[in-house]
Amino acid sequence: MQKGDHELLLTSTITWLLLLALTLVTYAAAQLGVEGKWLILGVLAIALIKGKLIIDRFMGLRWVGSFWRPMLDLYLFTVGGLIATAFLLP
Amino acid sequence: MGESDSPVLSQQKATLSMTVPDSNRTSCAITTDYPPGDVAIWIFILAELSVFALLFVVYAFTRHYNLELFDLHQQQLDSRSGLINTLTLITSSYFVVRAVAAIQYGNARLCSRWLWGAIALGLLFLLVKGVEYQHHFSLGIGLSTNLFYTFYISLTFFHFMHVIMGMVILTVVALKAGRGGYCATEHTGVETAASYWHMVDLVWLILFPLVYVMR
Amino acid sequence: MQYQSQMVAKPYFIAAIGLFVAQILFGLIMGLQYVMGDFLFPEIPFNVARMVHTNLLIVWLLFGFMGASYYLVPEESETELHSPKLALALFWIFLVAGALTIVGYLAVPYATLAKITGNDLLPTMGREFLEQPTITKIGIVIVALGFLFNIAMTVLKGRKTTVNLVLLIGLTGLAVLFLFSFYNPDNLVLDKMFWWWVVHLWVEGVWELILGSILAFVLIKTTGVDREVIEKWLYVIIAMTLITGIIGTGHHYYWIGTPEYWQLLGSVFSAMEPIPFFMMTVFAFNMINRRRREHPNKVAVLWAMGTAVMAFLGAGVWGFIHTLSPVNFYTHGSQITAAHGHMAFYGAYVMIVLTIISYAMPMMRGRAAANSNKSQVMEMWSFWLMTVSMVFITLFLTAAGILQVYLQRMGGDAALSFMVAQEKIALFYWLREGAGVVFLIGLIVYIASFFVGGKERAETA
Amino acid sequence: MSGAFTKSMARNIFYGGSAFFIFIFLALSFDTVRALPERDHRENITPQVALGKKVWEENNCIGCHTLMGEGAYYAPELGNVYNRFGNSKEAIIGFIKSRPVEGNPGRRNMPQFNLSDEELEAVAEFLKWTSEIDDANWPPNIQG
Repeated sequence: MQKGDHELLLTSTITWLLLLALTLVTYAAAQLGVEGKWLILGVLAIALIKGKLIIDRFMGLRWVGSFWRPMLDLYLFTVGGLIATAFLLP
Repeated sequence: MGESDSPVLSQQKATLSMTVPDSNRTSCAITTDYPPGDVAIWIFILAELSVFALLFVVYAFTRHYNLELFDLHQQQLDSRSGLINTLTLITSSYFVVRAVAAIQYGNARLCSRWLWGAIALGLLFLLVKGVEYQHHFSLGIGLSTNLFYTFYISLTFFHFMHVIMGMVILTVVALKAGRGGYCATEHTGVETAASYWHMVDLVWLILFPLVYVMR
Repeated sequence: MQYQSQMVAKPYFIAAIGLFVAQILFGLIMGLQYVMGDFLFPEIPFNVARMVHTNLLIVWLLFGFMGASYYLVPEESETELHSPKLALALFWIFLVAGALTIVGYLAVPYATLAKITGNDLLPTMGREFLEQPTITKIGIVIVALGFLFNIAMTVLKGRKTTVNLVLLIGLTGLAVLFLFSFYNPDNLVLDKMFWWWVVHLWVEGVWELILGSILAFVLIKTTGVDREVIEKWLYVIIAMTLITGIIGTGHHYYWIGTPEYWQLLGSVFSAMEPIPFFMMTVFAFNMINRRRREHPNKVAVLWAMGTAVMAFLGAGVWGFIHTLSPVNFYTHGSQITAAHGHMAFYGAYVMIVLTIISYAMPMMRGRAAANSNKSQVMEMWSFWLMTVSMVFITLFLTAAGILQVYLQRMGGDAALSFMVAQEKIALFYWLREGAGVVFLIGLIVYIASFFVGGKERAETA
Repeated sequence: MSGAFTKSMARNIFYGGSAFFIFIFLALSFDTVRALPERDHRENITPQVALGKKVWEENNCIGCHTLMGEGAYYAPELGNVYNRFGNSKEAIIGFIKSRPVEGNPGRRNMPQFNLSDEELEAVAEFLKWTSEIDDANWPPNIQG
């Protein structure tokens, strides 16, 4: 293992810790009984950021150009958007 | 693992026209058209993700029309086990990333060890979820109890089954890795299994806030 | 044709076409009864005509599947059929049993048929599509087992290709799932629930494997594309079929007394069912675009493309239209179902059988790889006549169905009764009957194409 | 390694995926069968209801009518006919009995099946039992 490899491992380790931290934020929000549509959407946004981290860093799609990465990004945005719509509906 | 780092690797890769050197995976800007692992698993992943997407969206809209029911029963869920399971799956996914990294340097034993670690965490997930189910079932709660539980059990059980499926795949790959079935130049199987496992994780990362937290 | 025993497929194909004609004639009778209620009453009541129409369809498609198997399995396995004699014997048993059953339907009242055939001993009759007397059902099982044995022995002894394996899995599934037709409990809900294990898991499950493997075979032969590529996609497509289709059974469990969670699961999974059909369309066109040679049998390629497109439209699109439970609540059991049924069966199963017949028949009739141009042009005419008229049948039935739902199921207290609503939409039934006549003309042209240009040779053999 | 798309992986997904979904389907079917008694009121399936179902089948009623939306679309839905006929078995029996042998000219006709009184009672009882199945409130209205 040389310099570049350590960099890669470091990236994935940081990603992992970031995911753990974001999860705890979500949980704390739940414990504090976060109310209100915008805060709830914050929780959703965190979920989508986590999803993006998984797709790019863990699944390794960050360097995949055509089709698969756009597909999964589209997936996150569509699902996230539709869920947000449902929660924002009056 | 740039080309300069692994001369043997890049030499072998250069002979395969379909593949793109792994050097792309460091921060240089060249991209590839192929995802890690076998394309067939990615078609499958896309199909599975679509099913979950439909379930999530239908959940969100059904909840909108049954707010009180959903809020009431959602509060009865044990969000601590949800938290533990999220942390478990994320860590397990991370282990799998390490396993892939290990085999890329040809360290099959390390790869297999990380995979077994991921499988053990999968088992922990099943255990925690199983205790949760046990609690529900002891109260006589089932798929037909009410609309919320129809969704809750459909979604989580379907995901639960995917965890089992993912563990089966990981086990097959871990055993093969332990036997030395993969090497630095040929480890599509490990990447294929890893991609599937990350998908299981990805689904849970949306499922957890949606079903346990958002109200 | 490389193996002599492939010839046993010929009588199967001829019988299939013969029964197809009868099926269409009875379809026209029913279509007329829709608008002239007393037509042929009481000699051939509607329920008898329908039973003949649907059962003939199933039987001739089975003849087609068996013929297809007898034709392609030896070629794929690179060995002669295990027992051509058994194949021929089963052909006659199946044909005679089928014919007797149809005669039974027409000659005596159904209740009498039930009595004669001993329905009391093991009541299985009188359920949609499974109207056959119990003894006929047993006969079907025996024929299916003999057929499977013959095919399996051939596959075991020869080369095992993906096409063969998938076909064998499909045929085994067909035979095994048919056994549920013997389960007929007093409890209507259980009866209906497991009835779908035959009907749905056939047409939206194992039959699609048969369809896929026949299509793959014809594509391998006519395009010259690498077998590895075609077989790979075959696996992906049938995987998608079963992934979506098995739990997709739930879209039949909305309103028959089964728990309401099926509305969620059935909707979600069956909404995905168009995907494998879409993949099949893309796959077929892709393979044909990547073809490495021009096969002289152009009309067989046309049928193959037609199958891919019409299966997607009929099974995929028209299925999706009414598969979501909130929609299905209104459309269930209306003419929309009939519209979907017609195009799906034609697009997926009728056309795949006609594809393999179109591909195999010229060779079995000693005409080298293809019929003469004259004959092919005529067959192409029949393709377009039948296909376009089927599109119109579907459109007219869809229009009738939308109106029916609107008049009969919406509008609260002002909703019309069934019979009144039927009278209001009679125009569309007339139009459907007209399209049906065109379909029959197409079928006649199809049969005529077998008898023209026999002396001429195909342009490029 | 990137760029692979192999037949063996496609095959594994076919076998694995199919087995997976068959298993889930069987589990759901098991749950359904367990949940049914509360919905189908099987305690009310008397020998008479069972006979009624047999009469229904042996005269191929499904060849014209739908029952809970399944069957042919030539004649009215019968899953709720008991309610449509004013919760009356007599009305059902009277209707079946009164079909003219030669039919009404120009109209869709139901055959005269010459059922015995016992069979008529049974089929009416069967249709009554059917109307009481919990079928998620289908059809949308009384017209079926």
